[in-house]
Amino acid sequence: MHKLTMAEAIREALREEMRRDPNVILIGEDIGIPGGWGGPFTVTQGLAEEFGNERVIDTPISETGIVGIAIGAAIMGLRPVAEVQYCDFLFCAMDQIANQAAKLRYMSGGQIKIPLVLRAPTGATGRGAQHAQSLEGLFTSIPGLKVVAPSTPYDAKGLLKSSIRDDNPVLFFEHKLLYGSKGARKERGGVELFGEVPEEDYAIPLGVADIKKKGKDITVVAKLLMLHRALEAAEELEKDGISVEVIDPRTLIPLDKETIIKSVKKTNRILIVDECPKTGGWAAEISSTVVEEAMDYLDAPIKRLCTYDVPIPFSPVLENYVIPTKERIIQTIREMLG
Amino acid sequence: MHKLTMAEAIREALREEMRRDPNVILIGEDIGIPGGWGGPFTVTQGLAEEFGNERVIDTPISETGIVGIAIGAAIMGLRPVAEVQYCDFLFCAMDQIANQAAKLRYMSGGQIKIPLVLRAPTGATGRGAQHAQSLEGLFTSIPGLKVVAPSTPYDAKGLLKSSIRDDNPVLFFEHKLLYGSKGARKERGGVELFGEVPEEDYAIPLGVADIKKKGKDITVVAKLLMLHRALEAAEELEKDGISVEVIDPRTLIPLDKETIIKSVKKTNRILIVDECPKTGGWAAEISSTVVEEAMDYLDAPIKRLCTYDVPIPFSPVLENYVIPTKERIIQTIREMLG
Amino acid sequence: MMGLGKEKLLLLYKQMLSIRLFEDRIYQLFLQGMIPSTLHQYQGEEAIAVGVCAVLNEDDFITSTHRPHGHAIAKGIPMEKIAAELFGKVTGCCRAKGGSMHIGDYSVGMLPAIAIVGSGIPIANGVALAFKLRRTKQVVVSFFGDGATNNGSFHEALNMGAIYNLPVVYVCENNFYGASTHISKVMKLENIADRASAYGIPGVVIDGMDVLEVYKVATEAVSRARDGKGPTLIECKTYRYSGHSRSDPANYRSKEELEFWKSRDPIVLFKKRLFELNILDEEADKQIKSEVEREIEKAINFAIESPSPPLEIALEDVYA
Amino acid sequence: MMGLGKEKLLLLYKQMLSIRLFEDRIYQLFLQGMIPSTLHQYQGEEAIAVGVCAVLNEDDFITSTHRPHGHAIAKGIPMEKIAAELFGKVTGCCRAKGGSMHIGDYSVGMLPAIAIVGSGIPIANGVALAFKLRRTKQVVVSFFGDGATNNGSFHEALNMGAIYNLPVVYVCENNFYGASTHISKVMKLENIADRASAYGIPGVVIDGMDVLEVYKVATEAVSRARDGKGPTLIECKTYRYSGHSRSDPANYRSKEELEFWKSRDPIVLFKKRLFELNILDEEADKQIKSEVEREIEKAINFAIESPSPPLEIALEDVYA
Ligand SMILES: Cc1ncc(C[n+]2csc(CCOP(=O)(O)OP(=O)(O)O)c2C)c(N)n1
Ligand SMILES: Cc1ncc(C[n+]2csc(CCOP(=O)(O)OP(=O)(O)O)c2C)c(N)n1
Ligand SMILES: [Mg+2]
Ligand SMILES: [Mg+2]
Repeated sequence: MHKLTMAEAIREALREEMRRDPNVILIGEDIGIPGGWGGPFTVTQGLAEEFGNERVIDTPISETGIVGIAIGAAIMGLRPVAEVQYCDFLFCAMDQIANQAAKLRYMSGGQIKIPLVLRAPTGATGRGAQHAQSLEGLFTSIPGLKVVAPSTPYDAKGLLKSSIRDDNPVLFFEHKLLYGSKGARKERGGVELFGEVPEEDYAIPLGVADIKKKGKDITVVAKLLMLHRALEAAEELEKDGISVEVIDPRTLIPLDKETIIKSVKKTNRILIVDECPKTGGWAAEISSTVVEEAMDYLDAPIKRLCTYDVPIPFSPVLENYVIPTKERIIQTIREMLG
Repeated sequence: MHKLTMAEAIREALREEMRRDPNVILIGEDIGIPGGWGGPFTVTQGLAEEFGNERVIDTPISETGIVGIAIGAAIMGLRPVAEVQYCDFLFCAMDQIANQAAKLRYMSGGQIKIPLVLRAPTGATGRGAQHAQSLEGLFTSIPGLKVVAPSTPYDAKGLLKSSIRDDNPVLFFEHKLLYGSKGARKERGGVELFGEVPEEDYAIPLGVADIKKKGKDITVVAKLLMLHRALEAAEELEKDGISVEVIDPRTLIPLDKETIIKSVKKTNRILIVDECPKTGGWAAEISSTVVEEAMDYLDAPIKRLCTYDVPIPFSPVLENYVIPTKERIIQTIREMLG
Repeated sequence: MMGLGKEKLLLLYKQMLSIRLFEDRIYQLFLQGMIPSTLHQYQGEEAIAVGVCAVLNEDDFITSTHRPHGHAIAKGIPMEKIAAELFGKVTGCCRAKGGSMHIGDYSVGMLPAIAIVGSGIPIANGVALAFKLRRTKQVVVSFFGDGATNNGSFHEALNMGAIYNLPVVYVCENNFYGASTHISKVMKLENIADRASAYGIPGVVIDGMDVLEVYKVATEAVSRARDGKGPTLIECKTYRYSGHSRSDPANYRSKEELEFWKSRDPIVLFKKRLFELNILDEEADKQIKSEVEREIEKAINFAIESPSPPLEIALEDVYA
Repeated sequence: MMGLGKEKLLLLYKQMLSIRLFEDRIYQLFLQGMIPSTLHQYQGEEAIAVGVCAVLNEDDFITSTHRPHGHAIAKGIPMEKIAAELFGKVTGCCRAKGGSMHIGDYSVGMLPAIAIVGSGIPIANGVALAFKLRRTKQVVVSFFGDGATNNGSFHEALNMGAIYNLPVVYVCENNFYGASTHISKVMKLENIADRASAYGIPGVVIDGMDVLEVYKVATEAVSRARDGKGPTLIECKTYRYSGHSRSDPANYRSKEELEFWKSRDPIVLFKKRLFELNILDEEADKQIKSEVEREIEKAINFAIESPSPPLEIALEDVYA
């Protein structure tokens, strides 16, 4: 065990998988430049030095070209880990992601596989509307993609390993405020997150949620940054004798419905906290699933506490206002129990 | 009043708006070519002849360029109606749609407006996975866009007029099997849909649902092709004394929640039928909204009857299998009632 | 002939004829309502697919477009599997889940064809990247139309192919139309090959109706790629005889234009050449033709007699 | 000087100085933690924004990028409104909802800057299309970096600008780097302007450190556009002195390279020229400088003293 930040844990997963399997390569902008940053959040630092620029491939600002080349390489049996600098730029490659990566295997009648990971920093961090979206929810609506969203260094490393070993296109979302990037690339407002991470090889299977805190009065489902806010809220409520169960789905596709349903059957209440916008967002899927499978267990309407339906504003006070805060989580839980 | 197909009704709306307002222009592939088709489904036939190629602008196969030029023109006060040939190609312009059109006004602090309509044929029609998606649901999750999905010629004309007159980016989804295109461009398996359409000017406000059939035992919410299947199912169930209320939301953003909630409070049951895939799809938003606002009125869990979570297969029998049919609607309603 | 023996020359001829007659027959069946969906046909462009694929090894790859039947036959997908796919039968090369626009067969080096214009080109780069990193000396050819070259995918892909020096050949089938739109409306250049200079790679314009010219230039480009010298853009001037898709009457172009190109028909021209070289005569030609026809009928019968897919396979192959 | 009177020359000088000193000052404040978010600064590239915008009328438009402060000052957004936006204050040009990367002010002809690399170029076409259809004789200039020219948006937009003959000028600020990546890694060309030939429009390479050369070439291109003769691609060779963004130490480039470019500093060079022409002397220079500094301090004080936005405006302006 050692203590790592999220960025370090992800880097360690990449390094170990690249050592283990020569088919693993990295593709992206500014990831392997000598004297550069190792991608916008330092994740790939040092990897070009170890593996060379044949396996750590710097690209032009060509997201369509990046995802396309990764798809082709994956079809031929490489295991590319491609990246965009901000998940907002996934939209620049949307055709390749949604029309190609997600569908080619199916269209081929199962002839080909696309073992591709696409890493994408998500979440709002004071940069304004075009570098701030939480898009992991949106991609769950495209059959053929897997979607992963880890909230701790331990989960990130274990899930990234599984994603790389998976034979399907996996979108791997990393929250910018959870990286713990250091030095010049440190994020203002970032969560100080050091986590125990095993040094021996381990992998966390996709599709298994983690109950980050046990509780009995209400179930809260949250991911990424919101998970941490939910945990803080839970801690505070504990003092008032309110016992909150906090579930981290960790992978959105496939989704571990059972763990959520089971929890709801126990607590009879569920709140979904999410940084994706509310309308048409990820919380709606969780809510509908619970209604379909456990409506009779509910003692209160399911609530979704999500980012307001607006582009993310620039000003820190406004940004802070539109995204769920610990305070709003506490307040909502109190209302639901009240 | 005269009887029009959907394609004709849309064309009539375009023609009348272009006559009324010189700022309205059309931009798209193959829309104004002499001897051509008037777009893939004949909608723009004859408009280049009347308005000239300054206002009916044929483009290269450059979806990003198309949406981009439309955005710029809209900011300067034109009212472009841009189009893609199949809604799947919206993904080729996703950055322009989701990162630019949806956000520029907000980012500008309200300085600019983007009165842009983007027409997009949706739905599966036997062409295989890349010409078959139902994407109207996905776009509801991007704040800043309006999303319209008409199911009848009357609604299409009235809603397109409102969309053109609206000062925001509107995605206007038209179902290929509802066009009633004729001659060489006729769609196999299309619904024969002639509807009464007023010749005098009228507009249907965005955000007002239409109860297409009154009923009391269960509420069914459906749009586009699924609306017609739901109506057929309702008719058949009527014979067995089951009274189904069928609601056509017509616009997805803004959504007329009140009409849906009111209906659920009356029928105490709701089924959402949708051609979008189930997971993360549009039905989830309707379901969650109903739970939030009317859970106590529900006598049965809300059900979502949607396309299976797969890319659309080519073979007609497979395609037919993955999309909700009249029979499956009937069966689901029976299950829910009994 | 460029080191091509008699047998190879006759093979080129037979392949072109196979494509032509297959497409003609499929169209008949389509009009009779026996084939679902839509069709984008390749008549008139046969020399390109055949001339290029003749240069490739079986383990070389191609990517294709919404108009893939010709590429598929030339790369060696059995006609049975193509026909069955068009008919939506489970014996099709993609188990009836791809369809006309997504024909492909990994085992002979053809990825499922990609029907989003331009989107196959970046993917071809990836195939080439795998070859390059593994030093396998394989190459990939990416086919696309004139229309695709106005798309951002083309630009990003050619630039990346150039900077990584990938073993890929970009083959543009310039048939002067993207759907109903003439190239002169959407591009100010006369030669698409000139765009190669924007990426620092060679660009060549050739007569796409002359299979031997295609073969010759493809040979050079494929050798360059195989030798690690990077990509080439080949522009083949050609023409599609059919409408763009299904029953498109193609009223946006003139009879004269069509007739002009038909007067340069790649199969007729090559046949004449083979006659002049005494490689082919009327007798042998008839024989080839009837052999091709037999093969086509066999393929179509196979397709017709094949079963429809069982419904449950619709839910398979989403994930590996 | 190219028909430029003394006053205009001094204005160019003052604008360049304003950008330089504004950027320097903002950076100080940023390091002090007084400015949120990130910054992409324009020091070294001033001659481009100033030389180009000097040719434009107030009702001409520009589109900009993640690096917009220079363009904003040159196009005439009051420094108060820029500074307040950077500080996240409600008095900012975008009511604190845009931020550093989205500076814009419709009233002086600058659209909100677009921070997705390349994405502003197609939008500039649309502005130009509106001008063209309305026959207003306005023009639009689209600024973008070298990195943007490898993006599909650039390709689609330049082609469309060319075929529609739009009143637009494409100005590429080639500072040799996209973020940390040197242009030679991502493009095989020496001159980006050569890409113009792929669209059939003129392309020109110029010294982006020479404001008069920029002014001259921009004048020609803007006139062409205004006269309905279509777009031009202007490539300005330049250099950014700062790191790519916020506290990037720019270790991916050499001191020598930076020093070389600083030895060609656009402001120093132009000042020398003005001295030679007897348009400026030390005295006048000092005066201009202190005037600029006063304006900057005023702007910054305005920003600091302005109120934070009321929370409820976060929910406004999503829809019109
Ligand atoms: C991105 C995209 N836009 C539009 C279409 C619709 N479409 C299909 S084929 C075609 C024309 C393609 O022209 P070209 O690339 O020249 O190929 P050709 O059909 O001539 O072989 C169009 C517009 C598409 N499939 N993909
Ligand atoms: C589509 C997209 N990809 C990546 C980025 C991240 N990014 C921001 S600026 C930049 C470099 C841009 O280089 P260039 O166009 O040369 O402009 P410069 O910064 O040199 O002025 C990158 C990669 C982005 N904003 N948009
Ligand atoms: Mg063509
Ligand atoms: Mg640059």
